[in-house]
Amino acid sequence: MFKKVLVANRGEIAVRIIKACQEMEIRTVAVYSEVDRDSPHVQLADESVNLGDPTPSESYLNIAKIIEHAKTVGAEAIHPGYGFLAENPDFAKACADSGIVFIGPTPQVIRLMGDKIEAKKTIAGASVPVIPGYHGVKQDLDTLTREGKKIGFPLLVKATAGGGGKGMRVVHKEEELAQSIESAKREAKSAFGNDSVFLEQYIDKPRHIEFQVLADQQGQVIHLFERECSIQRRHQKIIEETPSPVMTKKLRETMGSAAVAAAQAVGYTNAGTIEFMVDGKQNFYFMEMNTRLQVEHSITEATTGVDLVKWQLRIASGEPLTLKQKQLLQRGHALECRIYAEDPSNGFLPSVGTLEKVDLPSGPNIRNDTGVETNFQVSPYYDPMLAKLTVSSETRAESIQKMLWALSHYVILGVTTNISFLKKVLAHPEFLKGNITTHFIDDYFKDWMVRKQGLPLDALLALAVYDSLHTKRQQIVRYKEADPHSPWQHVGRWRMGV
Amino acid sequence: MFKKVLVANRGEIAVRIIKACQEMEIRTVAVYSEVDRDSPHVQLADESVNLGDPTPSESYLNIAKIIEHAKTVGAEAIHPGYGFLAENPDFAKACADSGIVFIGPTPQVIRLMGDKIEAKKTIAGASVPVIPGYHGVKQDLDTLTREGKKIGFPLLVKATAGGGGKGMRVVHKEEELAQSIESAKREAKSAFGNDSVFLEQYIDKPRHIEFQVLADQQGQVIHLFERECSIQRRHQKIIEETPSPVMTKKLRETMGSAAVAAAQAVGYTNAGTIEFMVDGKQNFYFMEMNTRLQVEHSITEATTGVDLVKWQLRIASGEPLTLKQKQLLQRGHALECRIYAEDPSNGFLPSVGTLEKVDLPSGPNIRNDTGVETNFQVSPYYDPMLAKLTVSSETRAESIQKMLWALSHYVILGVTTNISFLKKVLAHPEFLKGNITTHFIDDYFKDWMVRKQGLPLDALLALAVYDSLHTKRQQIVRYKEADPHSPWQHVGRWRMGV
Amino acid sequence: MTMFINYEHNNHVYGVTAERRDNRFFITYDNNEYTVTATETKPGQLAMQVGDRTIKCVISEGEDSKFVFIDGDIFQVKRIELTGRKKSEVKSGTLNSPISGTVVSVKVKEGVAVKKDEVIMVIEAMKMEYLIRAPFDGVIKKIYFTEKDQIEIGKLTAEMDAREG
Amino acid sequence: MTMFINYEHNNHVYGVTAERRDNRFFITYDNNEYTVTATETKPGQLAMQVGDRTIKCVISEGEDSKFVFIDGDIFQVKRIELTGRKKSEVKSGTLNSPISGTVVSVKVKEGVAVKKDEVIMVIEAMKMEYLIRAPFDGVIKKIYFTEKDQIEIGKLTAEMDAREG
Repeated sequence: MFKKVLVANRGEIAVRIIKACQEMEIRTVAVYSEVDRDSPHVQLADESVNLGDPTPSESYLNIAKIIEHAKTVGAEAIHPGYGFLAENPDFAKACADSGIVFIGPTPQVIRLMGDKIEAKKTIAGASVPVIPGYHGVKQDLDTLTREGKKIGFPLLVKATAGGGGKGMRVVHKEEELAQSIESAKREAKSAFGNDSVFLEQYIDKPRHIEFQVLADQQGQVIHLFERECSIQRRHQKIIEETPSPVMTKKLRETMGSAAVAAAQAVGYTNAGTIEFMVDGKQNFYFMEMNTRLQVEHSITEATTGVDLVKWQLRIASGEPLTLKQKQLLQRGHALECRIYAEDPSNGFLPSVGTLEKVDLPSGPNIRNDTGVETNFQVSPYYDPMLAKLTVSSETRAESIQKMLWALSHYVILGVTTNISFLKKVLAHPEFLKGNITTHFIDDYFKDWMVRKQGLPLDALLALAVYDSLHTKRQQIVRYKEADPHSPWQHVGRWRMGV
Repeated sequence: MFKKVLVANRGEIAVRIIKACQEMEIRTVAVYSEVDRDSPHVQLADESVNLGDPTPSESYLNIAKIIEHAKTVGAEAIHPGYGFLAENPDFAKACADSGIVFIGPTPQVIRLMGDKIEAKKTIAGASVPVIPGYHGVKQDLDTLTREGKKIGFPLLVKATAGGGGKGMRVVHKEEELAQSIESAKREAKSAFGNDSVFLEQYIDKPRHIEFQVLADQQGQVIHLFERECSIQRRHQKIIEETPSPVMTKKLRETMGSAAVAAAQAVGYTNAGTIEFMVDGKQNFYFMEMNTRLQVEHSITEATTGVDLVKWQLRIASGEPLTLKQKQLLQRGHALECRIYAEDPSNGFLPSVGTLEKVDLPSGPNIRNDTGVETNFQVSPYYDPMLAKLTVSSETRAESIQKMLWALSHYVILGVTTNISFLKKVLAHPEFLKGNITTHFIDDYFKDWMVRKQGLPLDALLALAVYDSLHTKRQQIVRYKEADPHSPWQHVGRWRMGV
Repeated sequence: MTMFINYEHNNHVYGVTAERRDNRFFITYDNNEYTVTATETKPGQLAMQVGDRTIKCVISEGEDSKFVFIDGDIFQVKRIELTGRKKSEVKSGTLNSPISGTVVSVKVKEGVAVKKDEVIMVIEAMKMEYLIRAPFDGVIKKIYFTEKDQIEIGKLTAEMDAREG
Repeated sequence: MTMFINYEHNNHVYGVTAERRDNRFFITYDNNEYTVTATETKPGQLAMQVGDRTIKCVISEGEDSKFVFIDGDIFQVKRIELTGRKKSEVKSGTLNSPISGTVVSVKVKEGVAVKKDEVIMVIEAMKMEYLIRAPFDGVIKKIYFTEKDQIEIGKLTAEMDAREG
C-alpha cells in the first residue's frame, strides 16, 4: 500500500478521501488555493500544499503545478476525487509520466470514455444496448436528416461535446428536424467551439439509473448494484437513492451483467459508474461511463457495506479484489441529498457568504460528508455544493422520513441553501410513490419558490424575541407613526390562519 | 402508533430514543432534573418536564413523579431507556396501572429476570444450559459447603442481590470454602442488606457473549446475533464488538436458538438481551437476561441494519414483527467504545467539570451517540458515561483501525476521559488477535497509567506556542534565575529521543 | 418598554412591536397579539412556546442580515429602519428607503430647510412610486443618491438635522 | 521578548522558555531548543511543524487549567508561577510552592525584614524537603500557611515587599 497520497481536490470529497487514507495509515497531502487555506480538508491532512490563485485553471485544474508539488512532497499516488482533473486523460498521463500512480483507470480508458460517440460504439460492441441513433462523423444536413428519419420521432439532437442541456433539441415531427439540427449546431458551436451533433431516439419517461463497478488490475470486475439518480435539476443530480423503486431482481441482474461487460470491454480498472437510461417499459440503454468516484457513492456504501474509496486505493496499489459478486448484498434503502449554497427562490443562483453557523444532524445511519464548518467562507470560485447528507434504513419510506427529519435539523446559516426545496421534493406524493423520471423537477417544481406566502409568523416571532433579548435599551428605535404615504400601506401582507 | 411518548431517561440514550420517535412522527416529552435543564435531550425533545432535585431518587428514579407528569402531558407510552427505571418491575406496573404503555416487557417478566436464581431455574427448564451450581434458599453453612463440594473447584461464591463484584469470591480449594462463604455473606449483607449467596462452577477463560432478541406481542421471537462484551473493567463493559472473534456459524445458530428459547420460556416481549458465558472450549451458559435496550445495541444495528428502538416502539404499540429470522444478516464488523468522564491515571475516578470543547470525529460508518455538547456541565449525580462511539466496516481489522482513527480525533476537553486507555486496549496485540476474556483488563492493564513518562514534548511545545500567542505582552512573567535550592533541580524529567 | 421593529424579507417589510417581561414576550403583528414564552438555550438557539405550540429555531447574525432557521427552512431577513428615529437622538433624523428600486427624482438639495412631510426623494419599484418625506422640520444635511441611481431597501437616502429650538 | 513558563502536570513541573517571531517560535526545554512553525487554524486549534514532523493539537482553557488534546490523548496542565515575579511589579515579590505537600515549618513572621535567600518556609513532599527562600531583600507582608497545613502546587506561600531604596 502507498505510504503517501496527494488528494488533488477540495471540499467534502477531499475530506472523505483523506479520512480513508488516514484509517489505512497512509500519509495525506492536501492541496489548496488561497481562498481554501483554512478549509477542513487542509486542517485534516497530514501535510498541505498551497496552489495559490483561486482561479481553478491556476489551482485545482493546474496539472503542472499539482504534479510538481506531488513530486516535491514525495507522494506515490494522487487521488483526483470527482470533478476538476478526475476525468482528464492528460492528467492521468502526466501522473504516469512522472512515476506517480493515478488513482483511477488508465489515460486511454479515460480518453475513450470522454468521447461519447466512441464510448457508445465500443460499448455497443460488447452487446450492451445503446439508444438507437446516429453518431457518425458526417455532419452535413442531408446525412443528418436522412439518419434522423431512419431513427424516427420523437428524437433528440445533442451536441457531441455537450453537457448541461446546451446544444440539445427534442424533435417531435419530421418537419422540425432540419431546423432543429441547425439551431443545435449553432448553439453547440458558440458553447463548445464544436458544432458536431448526434441523433438519438427520444426516450419517454426516462429514468437515470447507474451501476457502480469495481475492477482490479488482475481483471476481476464486480458491480455494486444500482443507484437511481432521476431527480435532477438542469441535468444536475440532487437526490439519489438505492435500490431504485422500479428495479426488479431480474432487471438488476441483467443490467448489472451489462455494466460488468461494459467495464470489461474497455479494460476498465478501479471504481467507475455505468450510466443507463431506463424507459417506462424497463428497456435500458447505455448512456456513458464515469471513470471516477461519483458524488453519490455514499448510498452504495450504505447499502453494500463496502468502502469504495478504500478499494480505490487498494486497487491502485495493485491489490486484487477480495469482494465476490455472489457475496455482495444490497441491504435496506439509502438516500442522498446534495446540499447546495444556492437560492431556490432566485433561479437557484449560487449564494456566497460566510457560514455563520454549521450544526449538522446526527443519528443512527445519518452520514454527513462535508468540507465546510462554522466561519467557512463560501467563495464564488467553485461548485456550490457544500455537503452531502446520506441516510439509510430498513425501507424506502423510513429513509424518506429519516431524511426529512435530518433536513429539518440541518442548520447551515449564512447563505441560502436548497434545503427547503429538497424537503418539498421528498414530500411530494409522486416521489413518495417512487414515480420519478428525469423530468420530475420540471414537471412538478418548474416555478417553485420558498414559501410563496412570505416570511412565516413563527420566524417573525422568533426574530422579535431574539431582538428583544439582544437589543440594548439605548439602541431601541421608536417607529414613528405611519403617515398616509408610508410604505406600510403597501407591505402588510400577512395571511391569517397560520 | 403512539402520538406522544415520554422518555424517562437522560443523556445519550434519551437523545437516541427521541430521534427515533421524531423520525416516526411521534411527539416526544423529555424529563430532566435541575442540573440537566439545558441538556441536549431537553433541547431536542418537543416538550420537556422538570423533575427538580438532581438526586436520582428525587428525579429519574422517582416513579410517582414521572407517572404524574406523563399523565399531565398526555403521554401514551414511556420509554425507560437503560439504567434508572428500565428494569424496575414496580415502574412497569405503575405505568400499566395508569393506563400508560411501558415500552418493554411485562412487570412479571422483569421481576422474574431480576431474581437471578429464579431466572436461571426458569431458563434451565427450557433446556438452555446454565452453569452448574447451587441456587437454593437454604443458606446455612453446612448446606452451602456440601453443595460446593458437589460442584467442585474452582468455584464462585456470589451474592444473590449482587453486582459490581461485591459479595463475590473465587474459591480454589476445599479448605477455603467455608471461610469464603462467610466473608462473601458479610460483604453482601453490608452492601445489599441481604446475605443470600449462590455457588457456581468457576469458568476458565470466560467470554461474555450476549444475544439480542426481539419478541412481539403476537408470540414471534427472533434473535439478532451476538455481541462480544468481554472487555470489561470492574464488570463494566467498555468495548463491545460483533461478530465475536470466536464465533462459528454452528455455535451462533445453537446459541441464537437457545436465546430465542429462553425468551419464549418466559413469554418475553419487546427488546431484550440474553447474556451467556462462553468458556475456552466453546461451552456456553446462560447468565442472565437484561429486560431492556442495551447500551451496546448500536453494534447490532450497524451489522444487521435493524433499528432496535423503532422496533421497540412498534412492538409496544402492538405491531407484529415483520423481520424474519432467515432474512436477517450479519454483515461486516462493528465495534463500540464507551467514552467515560473518568481519570484512568487516578483509579478511574469519575471526573466532573465543564466540557470546554466537544468536537467529535465523523466519517463513513462512524456513529456518535452523545448527550453532551460544548459547555455541558458534567455533574457528579449520574453515570459518568458521556458518549458512545460506534464504527463498522468490512472486517474486524478495519473496524479497529477506524476506531483508532476516530478516538485520535475525539476532542472532548474539560474533564479527563478514558480515551487514551481505550486506544491502548484496542492496540494491544492480544486484542488485535481476538484473544480476549473478561479478565483481559486485569491481565494486561492492571496498573495502567496514561503515559508513565509524563507530559509529552509535543504537548509542551503546543502549550508554549499557545501561551506565546495568547499572553499579552504586559502579562508576561519573567522567571527569576533558579538558585541551587530551586525545585527545578528535581523536576526536570524529560526523556530524550522522542 | 415597547420596541418597534421592521423586518425585510424578499422585498417585503413586516412591522412588529415587542415588549419583554422576563422570559415572556408580547408581540404584535398585523393587529394580532401573541404571548410568547421563550428562552435562549444556546447562543442564537431559541425555544419558544406560543399557546400550545412549541417553536424551536436558530438565528445567526450575518454582516447586514440575520438568518432564521425553523424546521429546515432558512429565511434571510434584514432589520431595517424605515422612517423611524432613535429615541436618544431626537435632534437628528435618518430616512431609509422602504424598497429596492430606482431613484426617479430628488426634490431638495443639501443645506436647504424642509418642513415635516415635505417630499425629499421619489423611488420607483415595480411600477409604484414611493415618497421619502421629511419626518420632522429641519435642514438636509446630506443626500446619498441622485436621479437614476439604484437604491436598496433599508439604505439611507438622506440625513437631516432637526431645526434648533 | 522571551517568556519563561512553568507547566504542572501530574505533580511534575516543566519549565520552558518561548520566544515568538511572527509564526515562528523558539522554545527551549531541558537544555534543548526547538524551532516551531505554528498557526492557530481555529480558536485553540494549532497546526505546528517541528523539523519534518507535523503536530496537530487542540487546547482549551478551563477555570484554572488547560487541556491539551494530541492524537487522542488529553493532558490537563496548569500554568504556574514558581518564584517568578511580574516584571511590572519589581517592588513586590510573590513566592509560590513548587510542589503539593505539607508545610513542616515557617521560619519567619509577618512584618519582619529578610535578606535575599533567607528561608521563609519548608515544605515536605514525597519525603523530600523544599525550601522557600526570599527572592530579594525585603519585608514579609503576609504568610498564608502555618505548620502542618497542606499546600498545593503553585499556591502562594507568602508575600514580600521589596525594601525601599
